Parts: sequence; structure tokens; C-alpha cells
Amino acid sequence: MKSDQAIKLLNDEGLRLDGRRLDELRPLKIEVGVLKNADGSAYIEHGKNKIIVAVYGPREVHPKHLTLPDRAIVRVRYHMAPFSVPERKSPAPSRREIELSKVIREALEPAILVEKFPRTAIDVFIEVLQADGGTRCASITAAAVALADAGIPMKDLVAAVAVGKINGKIALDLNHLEDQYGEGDMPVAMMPGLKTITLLQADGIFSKEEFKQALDLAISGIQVIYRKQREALKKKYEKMIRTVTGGGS
Amino acid sequence: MKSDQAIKLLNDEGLRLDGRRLDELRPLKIEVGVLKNADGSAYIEHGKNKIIVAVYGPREVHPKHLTLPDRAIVRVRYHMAPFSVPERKSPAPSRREIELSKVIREALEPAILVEKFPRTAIDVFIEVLQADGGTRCASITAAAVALADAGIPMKDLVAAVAVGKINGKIALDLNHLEDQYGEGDMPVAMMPGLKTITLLQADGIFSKEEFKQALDLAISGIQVIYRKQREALKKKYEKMIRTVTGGGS
Amino acid sequence: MKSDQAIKLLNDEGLRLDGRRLDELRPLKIEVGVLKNADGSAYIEHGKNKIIVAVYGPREVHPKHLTLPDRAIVRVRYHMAPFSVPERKSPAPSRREIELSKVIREALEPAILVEKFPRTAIDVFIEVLQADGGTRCASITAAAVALADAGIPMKDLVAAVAVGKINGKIALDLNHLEDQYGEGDMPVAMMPGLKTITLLQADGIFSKEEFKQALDLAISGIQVIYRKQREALKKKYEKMIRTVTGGGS
Amino acid sequence: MSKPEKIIPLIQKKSIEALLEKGERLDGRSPTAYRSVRITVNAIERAEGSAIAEIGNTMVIAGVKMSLGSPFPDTPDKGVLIVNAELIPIASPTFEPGPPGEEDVEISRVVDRGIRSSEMVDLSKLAIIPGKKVWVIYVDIYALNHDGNLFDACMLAATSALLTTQKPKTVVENNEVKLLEEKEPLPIKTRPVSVTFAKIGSYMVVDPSYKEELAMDARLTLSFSENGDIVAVQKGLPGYFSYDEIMQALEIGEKISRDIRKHLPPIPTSASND
Amino acid sequence: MSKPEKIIPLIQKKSIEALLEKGERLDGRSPTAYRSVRITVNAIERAEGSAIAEIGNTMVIAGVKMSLGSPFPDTPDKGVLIVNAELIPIASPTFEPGPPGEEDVEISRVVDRGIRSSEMVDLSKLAIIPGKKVWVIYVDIYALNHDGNLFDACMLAATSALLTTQKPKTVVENNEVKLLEEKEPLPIKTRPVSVTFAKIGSYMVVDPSYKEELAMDARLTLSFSENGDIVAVQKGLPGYFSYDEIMQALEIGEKISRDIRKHLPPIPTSASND
Amino acid sequence: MSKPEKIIPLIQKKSIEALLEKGERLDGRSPTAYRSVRITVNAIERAEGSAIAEIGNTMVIAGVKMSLGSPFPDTPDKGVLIVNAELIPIASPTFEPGPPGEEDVEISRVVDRGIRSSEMVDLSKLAIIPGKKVWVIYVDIYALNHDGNLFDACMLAATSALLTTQKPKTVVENNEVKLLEEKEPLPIKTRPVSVTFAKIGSYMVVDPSYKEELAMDARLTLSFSENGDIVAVQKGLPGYFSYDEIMQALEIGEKISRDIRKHLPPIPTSASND
Repeated sequence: MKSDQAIKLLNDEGLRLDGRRLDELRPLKIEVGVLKNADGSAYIEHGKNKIIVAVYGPREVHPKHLTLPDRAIVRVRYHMAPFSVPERKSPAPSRREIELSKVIREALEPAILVEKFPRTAIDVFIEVLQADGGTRCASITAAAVALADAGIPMKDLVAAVAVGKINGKIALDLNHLEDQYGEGDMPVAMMPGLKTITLLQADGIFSKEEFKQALDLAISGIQVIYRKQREALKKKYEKMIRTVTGGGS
Repeated sequence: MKSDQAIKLLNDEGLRLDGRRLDELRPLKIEVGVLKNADGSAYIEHGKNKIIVAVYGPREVHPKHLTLPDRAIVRVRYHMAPFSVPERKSPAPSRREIELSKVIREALEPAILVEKFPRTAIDVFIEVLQADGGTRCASITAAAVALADAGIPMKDLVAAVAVGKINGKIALDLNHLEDQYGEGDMPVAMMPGLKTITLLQADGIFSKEEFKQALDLAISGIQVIYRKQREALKKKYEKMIRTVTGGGS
Repeated sequence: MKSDQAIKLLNDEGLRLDGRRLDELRPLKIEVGVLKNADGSAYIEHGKNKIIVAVYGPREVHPKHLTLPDRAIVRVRYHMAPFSVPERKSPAPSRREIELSKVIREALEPAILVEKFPRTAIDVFIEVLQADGGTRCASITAAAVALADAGIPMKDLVAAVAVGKINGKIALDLNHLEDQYGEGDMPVAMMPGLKTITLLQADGIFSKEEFKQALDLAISGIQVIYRKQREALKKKYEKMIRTVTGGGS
Repeated sequence: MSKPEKIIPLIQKKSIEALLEKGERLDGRSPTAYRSVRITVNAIERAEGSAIAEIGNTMVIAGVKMSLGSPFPDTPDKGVLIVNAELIPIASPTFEPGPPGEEDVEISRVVDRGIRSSEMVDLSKLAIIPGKKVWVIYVDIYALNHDGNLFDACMLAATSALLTTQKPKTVVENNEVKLLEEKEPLPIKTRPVSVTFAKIGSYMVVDPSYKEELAMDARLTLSFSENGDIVAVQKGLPGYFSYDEIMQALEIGEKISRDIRKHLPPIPTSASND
Repeated sequence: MSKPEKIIPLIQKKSIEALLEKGERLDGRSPTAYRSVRITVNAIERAEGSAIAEIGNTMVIAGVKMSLGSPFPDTPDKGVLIVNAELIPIASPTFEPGPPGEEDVEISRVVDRGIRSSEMVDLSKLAIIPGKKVWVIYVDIYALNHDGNLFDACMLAATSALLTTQKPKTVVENNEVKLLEEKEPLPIKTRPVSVTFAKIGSYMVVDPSYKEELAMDARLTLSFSENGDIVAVQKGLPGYFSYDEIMQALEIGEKISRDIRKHLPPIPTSASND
Repeated sequence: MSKPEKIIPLIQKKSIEALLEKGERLDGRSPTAYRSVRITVNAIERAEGSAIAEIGNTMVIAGVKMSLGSPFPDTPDKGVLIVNAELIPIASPTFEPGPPGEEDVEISRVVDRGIRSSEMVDLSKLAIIPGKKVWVIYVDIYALNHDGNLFDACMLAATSALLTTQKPKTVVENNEVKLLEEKEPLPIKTRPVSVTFAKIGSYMVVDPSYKEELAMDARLTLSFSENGDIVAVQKGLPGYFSYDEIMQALEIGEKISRDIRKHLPPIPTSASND
């Protein structure tokens, strides 16, 4: 929808340019605890997206007047490295990055037990090292894992994926090309265990029927991502156990 | 004086392009209390100028260290909407807007009994929706009414008008065209009841005689504007009375 | 080294374009106490560099949270006037000015007995009125004198000069042309009495031997500058004595 | 412009929820009732298009300025649309002067998406010399009084201003663009309308007032094109929605959008631009 | 750069007023006496023009840089003049580092108006290829020591720098501008001078010192061209003037401006630019 | 991005010095021992060059983007190199979000000087149409984990990214630059390496850890080209060095630079650009 050029994004067998079926996720890899200084951290490769997330907190807030008496404030900085995109991006935050920082924060915050840490801040710093469509969703997926890695008590993880419309069909997990030449894009984040939607955006044109179909597809994709998140956390946990009990790295 | 092109701004009968005499004001309309949230507000149409003013205060100041122990601080923001002028203006404040915010503040402040409200702020927000020459003066005229509408105690209202020189003659209340192609512009604000001048600026070339003539003309125009201000306030006051006593809107 | 054009910076007698020997300083003039408001001030002409320095402090710090409980903070602002260079410079601080403010501060601070004035600030404001190569060094030389003039207790003065490489030879006190067309530039600052180096930078290409030779040359130049600094301070001191005892200006 | 923390006493939130349990709201509306909408167009003669949109006591002004400029490198054959909303301190004691903050940016971008995704303005008809000279449309939106639901009010003001915009006709002579005296409207294909829901506790209401916004946990803005398609969605605030709540909002929102659209100026005819 | 609140004890203001009642001032001057003026030109060889202006202990430096550039779209046949004054923290303990604040901006604009309104520099002679290439004149003014009346000091420094500016002659060959070695002065028509008054309580003084400025309620700056015409006026600060006070200032100011003008460099001759 | 004041208890500084007196360090290294260096190249396929550099637990990423642009007016026949380092808050609890502060700027400029002075990249081979079209090289460096010695880590990441950069070949046809599919490396002449020393009390150590940096009085960064020449020096922090300390650092640093250089990618061959 962002470009008029009609591009064939599906072949005659209904497969996508990268060989995926319409309901298939891109390869997904999550690593936990990749940064030494951060209280929690995660690195995600989702398709060709490469994103690193650091969590600091709960910690003191400067300046003091930003604190809340009954809960922690959550601060999120979503930033794209200048070299993450085909044309170098200025390092100064764009309007897009300002909006995404806000909606990502509002997608994560419902899962965090902020009332446990009054007068503190929980900081989530996201750096997109390489972008390939769906960076806000991959950022949320990684940030939730980093929050858990930091030991922040949460109601549930938050997992996210974008669905969209390409050549008239609803497709899961759009890559950059599909995002650019498709007819619609809908990022969705959920607390998968609680079945609640914490991020929902869309642009493009969706009929009511397509919208429902897209949301259903997103929810099914999110379940897969949720599993990967828990596996990544479990792996780190097991590794820690092994390390502690002398099992080696 | 801002352009070399010699433009005939007066016809053979000595009337101006918009049909006015040299000592004639443009049509003037003032409405009081046009905004629900503001403590006081006014809308002015002065010629084709359309300006809205909101007053908030006296209210608490953040940050605290800006307060004064013995009086209220007055803050003024004069801003032009991007669509108020022929060529779109950037929404960021220009040097002109910074200067005008300052001189408008200094034109209003002598009338406000600031010592009645120590450690508070009185905020005057001016948005020029359409500009047609003389916006600073129309802003002052409207702001004084909005301050009164907010119930801020004042020594007097402040009324303002620009005089200038067109085709060698001193003229009252220049419009945009006369401002651009005239030979001089002199904005004047007064507390009309107290006969004191609270804003005086000029550019262009005025002989001493012309300067005196211009100032005299401004003062006479200001008296007319002062009457309109009081009528607008009275109208609102009567309306309130009617509303309170069940007289309908 | 900043330009490829091979320019002959030394004549056949080994003299430089301005007639100096390789180990010769440019003319140097230091005036103390040139500004009335500042607690201390100095004006330096070093070659065609013309730089004025004001020192304010020790004084209160705003905002308070910047203070240190056990010592004064030193703040330095190095700024070039837009008309100080051949092509007008934007008045906003450049990255170069930000770096130089930092290294000049770190060159001066070792000499200042900061622990004598806890919870205060010592402000050093440097304005380059005309630039001719070596402005950071001339700024340091003048700033040290201005600090002394302000009565700030110091371990020693700080004196500075740049050495460099022109046409393959190590030369003292590069001017603008030699800086631009030479093969290397090395600014050095010292507390000359204490023989300690408080600023050292270099760019260009120096062999280890050249580096040592350059540093030795800088140190010898610094001793001359140090003498000029003390003379300038003494002159002012004598003048003060004369004034106080009625000896006239 | 950043807003200071808006605090609402817990007791007030509880009383709003207690009312909602009975299907009632503070101002007497039903949960699905939208406040009265009023559109005033052409308020600013100097702008190429302008409109004041009011939803109850919420008031917003939008102005459209058209100028000739260069296309974006990746869309050389299209006009340029730039939407800029500012929550100026005139509108609310909680708005502060200063450069646009994250709330201003979010509204700007959501209005922009509603207009752009719906293809309301046929930007491909606004390239005069493709790759070189195109029309640049600036839509500047200023909040004047904030009594809740600025998202919808900004969308209404922006679309109404675009619907009534008159731009000069152009001719190209020797690769130079000449502006003619004669005016024509923009090439408009559809009139998108946004409908915003607030979730307060476990209840949903449409078109929240300012007091309801102070109590709301999450916000959902749905934009619909003329034929009922969804063209933009934005969930906001640190709360969440269930699947059913979203589907319900979709049904209700689409109906309400039809009612609101009746207040909009009609799609201009003869919008040919060739 | 913004200044911290300048506070003066009430008692000090009262003592200044008590003196003024007797027609006296803190530094012994009469109310209409201007301090000694000193102009030093060509201090900065690297600038095309430069001057240091001193009024008593107040000291200001101005530098002029000339470059070739594009004209403003609305004045294609004129050169461009840009005036920028900065109250840098060197000059006063009350000035702080940072981008120009409202005081810097006000001074810049008042100096600019004095130069521009008087048509001191004949900008129409500075268009080399009208509509394409014109001379751009930057006048940058830096306060060095603030002992009151920076408005007049900045004006003096700026005009003196312009009066002594030497720019390269130019020739146009094949629509390209060539700068020649030979220099010439700017085309100057008049030498505007500003005179600033302070109102303290009910008294007026000319050329206020820093201590008087701390006590002043209102400020009035009047700029006069060579023939005594008024070319710029600026009232400042939250006080006011009576009609008679302004008329009086006009009379006195015009006389003083003639005295001050004697300190300025002469109008350069052979300023032809064709 | 500015850092909050980093405070170290005096007792900790004293204990570091006590260890140093015995020739020992907190992490068991000798004063002249560098931590393990690890370079990972081509991590970011989308960039023309990229590298992650690790020194112990310090981790930095650099990416190179190449684009066509205009040369600087004073070097019309050379490509343009722009180095930008940012100490983003991911890397340390002491880094804060916001525009680059003086520490970011200092690192950017020291890395830039190391690359530029050594003539690592032959910029004269990157002018495609001299005076008109040249290659612009952006090197963006982001700190990911700060455990001391970011200067060297940023330098390692930047040079490694440049060494592995692949840019499109170009042809010029009718004065237009055409990018070819075929890629080629940058024209590289040498591989500069920086070695940073910390002075703590009266002791010097190489490659300070974060804890050592908290205790350090002064910092010295020396950059060496392949043949051992000094190409950039930067003393930092409000401490000082003796003449002998600097000469000693020069000897040791040059040796260490040879060891570190072994971890760098090789100089690419066939870097001809004509």
C-alpha cells in the first residue's frame, strides 16, 4: 500500500518470495542475557531483523519529580542504528521512533507489576541493529524477555507479530518487501497466557472480514513466538543452574 | 518601506485601498469567554486578523525556582499558526515571535496587579489564526480582555493599534498591504484610562513632526478600541446575569 | 596533512614563510585584567590569534545538583566568534568547540586547587576573536593568567604551545598556514614549574623520534611563554601597587 | 508539548466505573453515544483550506497550505502530504509550551495514517512534473479546547479542511509550472472518519470526555473509509483489550463513523487534475 | 542566553530615586549626560569590518563578514543583511551560556531595524546578479563587558563595523561572479545612532549604567538617522511612559545622537557598486 | 549523551593503588596486559561494512554506510569521511538518553583523527567526479557494553568495519555516476590501532577496566599506524602525565598495538578505484 507498483509477492503455488506459506513465521532466534552491564537483556533475530534490548531497573529516577508515589514508571527508547536500513538514517530520533517508543511502552507496561516498585523507573532501551520489517514487534518480543531476565515481576510475557495483506491475501509476519509493497500492515502484541491485546495498530485497507482473519492469524503466530520466548528463558535458566552446580557452560 | 516598489495606497480622494479614510480603524469584533478550559479567553477579528487568546492563572509555577516572592510572574507566548500567512510558516518559534512575546508581555504587565499573587504565574497564550498586519496590537487588545475575563485584577485595560505612513501620509491601523508597501509602522499600546504608553515600537522613517502626529492618531484610535473592549466585557457580563437569573442565553 | 597540495613552507635558508626559525615563537602579548566585570580576565595576542578570557568564581552553582561536596567544579566554554575565521562560522557550538572546551578544562583543572572551594563553580569563558592556528594553546595560556588574576589559588600556571611538522621538519608554534599545509600538529600544555603535561594531543604522522623531538621543542617554547605570563601578571600587580600608593596609572 | 502527569483521584475513577456498571456516564450519555459534532469550514480565508471541528466542548482547528515542491525520492510521481498536530497550551491547563512531545507526534501520525491509508487524497494526481515538481500539502492542526477525544477531533478538522481546500490550477510551459488564477478542489476519493473508544476498568465507552480520559486504562482509535473498510487502528495507553472488545468496537465504530460522516463536507466534484 | 533574575534591594532603588529627585546620579552624571564613547575600528583584520564600541565601562565588539549568496525570494534585487547579537557570559555574571534568549533576540532585532529602516546600507546596490547572486552581510555582535546600555553599544559597534567594511570588488563574466583583489567600502547612505533612556520611578535618565538598569522600570530606545528622522523605536520592560516623557526623550535624544555620531567613522566615499 | 557524575569511594581508589604498588590489578592482569580482543565482522548484512569489537566485556558495534554526495568545498578532489560515536544507555547504567554529549564527541573526534591522520582510507581515490560527486563514508559507532576503554574499542570497531566494507563499483557516463552490481573494497593504506593508558595515582596501566576508569586521574590514548608511527594522541581527564610517563607509554603502546593489529581483518587487495 505504500507504493503503487504492483509487485507479485506470491507465486503460483501461493508461496511468498522467501518461500514461506501465508501462515508461516520467519526464522526466530532469541538469546537471553547477552549484555553484562544491563540488569536484563536479550538479542533477537526475527527474519533479518537484529535487535538488542537492555533493561535497567527498578532504579532511582532523576529528576525526582518524575517518580510516581504508587508505582514504577516505565521508560522505553526505541532507536534505529543509522546503518540498520538501506539508506543511512540520521541518529536523531525521528517522529516514527518517538511514536514507536510510546506504543511499545504501552504494549509492555500492562504486563509489568509496576505497583511493586513505587518511586522507581524501569528503563527499556531498544537498539535496532538491522531492520527488515516488523521491528516494533520483534522489539516487544525481545523486550519482554529482557524484562524477565532482569527479574522484573510480570503478569505474563508479551509477544508480538505483524500480520498484513499481500496480493489480497492475509499473511503472517511481513518482511520488509511485503510491508513496502503489500496492501496493509497490522502489528499486534499480546500477553499470550492472558489472551489480552496490548498493542494493536493498522494501516492499509482491511475489510471487516479481513481484519478479523488477520487478528486471528496474528494470535496464532504469537503463540509460537511465546513458546520461543519461554524456551530462551528456560535455556538461560538451565545454563545458570548448570553453572552454579558446576555443570560447566 | 519594506519594498521599493512604489504602490499607490491612496486614491485621488485620499481614501485607502480598502476604502477607509486615513484616520479610520478597520472593522473590529471582540468575543469574550470563547474557550471552556481557559480561566479567561477572547477572540478578536481586527480587519482580517483572527486571533485567539487564552489566560491561565494565577496558578502554580513549575519549576518552582522561577517564582518571585513578592509578585506573580507574567508569561506570554505569541505564536502564529502555520496557515495564518500566505506562505506556510514553520511552527517553531521565530526570532520575530520571540521578540513579540517579550514586548507584548511588557505591554500587558504594567496593567496587572501582579503583587496580589506572589509565587504564582499568569500565563497568556496567543494564537494568530490569520494575520493581516497589526497582529501584535490586536493580540494585546484581546489579551487584556482575556485577562479581565479571567478575573485578574488590573489597573486598566490595555488597548493597542498600529499607525504608519503610507504615500507620505500618517494613517491609522495599517493592514498587511499598507504595512508591506508603506514607509513606516508604529505599534502603540496604552492603558487608555491612565493615559500611559506601555508599548511603543517603530520602524521606517518618521520626521519628528510625523512621529508626533502618528502618536496622536494612535491615541485617538486606541480610545475607540478601548470602548469596544469594554462593550465586549459588558456583553458577556450581561449574558452571565441573564443566564444566572434565568433570562436564557 | 589536511591538504595534499605540496606547499613550500620553508625557504632555502630554512626560514618559515613569516621569517621565523623552526624553533621560534610568534610574537606574544598578554594583558591582564582587561574586563571590569569578570573576577579575572586576560587578553592574548599570539601571532594573529586574538583571544579574550573571563573567569568568574568561585561562585554559587545553578542548578545545585551539579555541585560537588568536596571541591569546586571547573567549567570551560571555548567559543569562536563568527568573524574570527575566513569563512563566517555559525555561532552555535561545533563538535570541535565542544571537544576543545573539554580538553582545555582538563588542561587547566590539574593546576587549580579545587578542593579549597567545595560546592562552588569556577567558570572560564574563552572567546576567540581572531584565529590563526593554535587557538586552544593560546586560550590555555591566557586562561591560566585570568585564573591567577581572579585570585584562584593554583599549584602553578599552565602554559601551552603547539608544535608540528612542516616540510618534514619539527617546528615550534605553527601558524594557520603551517597547520593547514603541514604534516602534523601537536598541542601541548604544561605546568612549567612542576614539569607536568596537562594537555597533549596530536594528529598527523610522527615517527617516535619526531614525536620526542616535538615534545622537547614544545617544552622549551612553553618556558618562554611561562615567562611572559609571569611578566604580565607582575606588570598588573605593580600597576596595582602604584595605583594604591598613588603612583598613578 | 509534554503534559504534566494527569492525576485523578482513585475515588473518581471508581465512581465513573460504578456509573458504567449501570450503563450510565457522567454527562448522561449512553456508552455508545457520541457527543454533538460541529464542523465550521473556511474559517481562515488565507489558508487554501480550513476547518474548525467541535465534539462537545472539544475544539480543534486545521489549516491546509499548498505549495510547489520536490517529491520524495521513493515516490517521484506523487504529491507530498505532511500532517502536523500540536497540543498548544491554549487548549488545556495540562498542555505546556515547547516543541511537540510524544502525544502530539502520536496524534499527527494517526491522523496521517487515516488519511494516507484510505487514499483520501489521490496523491498520484498531484505530481505536476513527475520527479521534479509536485504539490506539497501541509495540514497543520491546533487544539483549541481539550475536553477529551482529541484524536477524532483532529481527524475531523483535518479531513474537513482537505475536503474544502481550493488550490490554483496549473499549466506547464517549457518545463516551468505556472499557477493560474482559477482554483479547483483536491482530488478526493473517500472521507475517512475515526472513532475512538476508551476502556475504563472493564467497560468501554465511545468518544471519551476529558474526565473519562483521566480514568481510562486504554484507548482504541479505529478509522473507517466511506465503504466501511478499516484504514487505520491505534491502541494507546498502558491498558489492554480483549479480542471480543476489539470486535465489538469494530461493529459499533463502523456504525458511528457513518453518522459522523454526515457532518463532513461532501466530496468535491471535478477534482480532475490532469 | 537567558539571564537569572536580577534582583536589586528596594532600598537601593529608593536611594537612586532620591538622588534623581535632586537631579543627580550615582556616578555623578546629570540625567541627560551620556558617558564617554570610544570606538576602535579594524581590530579584527580577518573580518571584512570590525569595531569595538565602549560606552563608559560597557564594551561590545562587532564583526562583519561578507559572502556571496542567494537573495530572499521577496527581495530578489537586494543584498541580504543579517544581524546577530549575543550576550555571552564573558560580559556579566548574570549572563549564562546557551542559545540566544529573548534579550539577545530583542537587541539583535532593534539594531537590525535601526540599520534597515534608516537604509544605512543601500542593499539595492549589493545585488550582483539580481535574483541569483547577492552580497550577504553578516553583522555579529558580542558583548564583552556589560555596564549598562548594551542596546546603544551594540548599535555603535555594528554601525562602526559596517562603516569601515572593505569588500572585494566583483565582475560578472559569463554569468559567473568573480571576486577581484581590489577592495571597496559598502554603499552607505546614513549613519543611524540609537539613544536609550531609562525610567526609574518617575525620573528619566539617558544611557543608564548597570546599576541604574537594575532599578529601571522601563526602557526607551530611539534611533535617529543623520538628518534627525526617527528610524526605530523600542520600548522595553514592564513599565510605562507618559506622552510627555516620550516627546521629551525625542527632543533630548535627537540632540545627543548628534554628539554621539561625531565618534563614528565617516561615511565612506566612492561607494559605487555598479 | 551526558553521564551522571561517576563516584568512586576513596577507599576503593586507595585499594586499587595499593594493588598497583605490588604490580597487580583487580582482575589479575599486569599493568601492561591488554584484555582479550575479539572482532566479529559483517554482523550487519545491510550495512556496507560492520564489525563488533570486544575488549574483555566491553562491546562496541560499528557500521559503515556509503552514499554519493558532494565533496567539502576545501577538498573537492576527496571523498568524505564522517565518524559518529554514541554512548547509548544500553551500554551502561551511567549513560543517559539524549543528544551526544562531550564524551561522545571526544571519542568520535579521536577515532576520526586516528583514521584520518594515518590516511587509512585513501580519500583521494573516492572522488568519482572531482568537485562534484564523491563517496561519503559514514562510520556510526554504538557502545553496547561499557567495561572500560571505549576509546580503543570504538577505534577497533570502526577500523574493522572499514576494512571489510564492500562498496559498489561505479562508472561515469555522460557526467552521470552509475552504480554497478559488482562490489569492491575501500582503498586502504594502513590499519591504525589505538592503545589507551590510565594513570591512577602515580601508576600507569594499559586498557583500563570500568572500575579502574572510575579511579583514574588521567587518560592517554595513542594511535599507531602499521609502521609504528604515531598518528593521533589524546590526553584526557583532569590529571597530568610526566614526560617520562608519556615516553614510556609510547614504547609500550607501540608494542601492544602490534599485538592488537593481529586481530584486525587484513588490508583488502585490489582496492584500485580508478
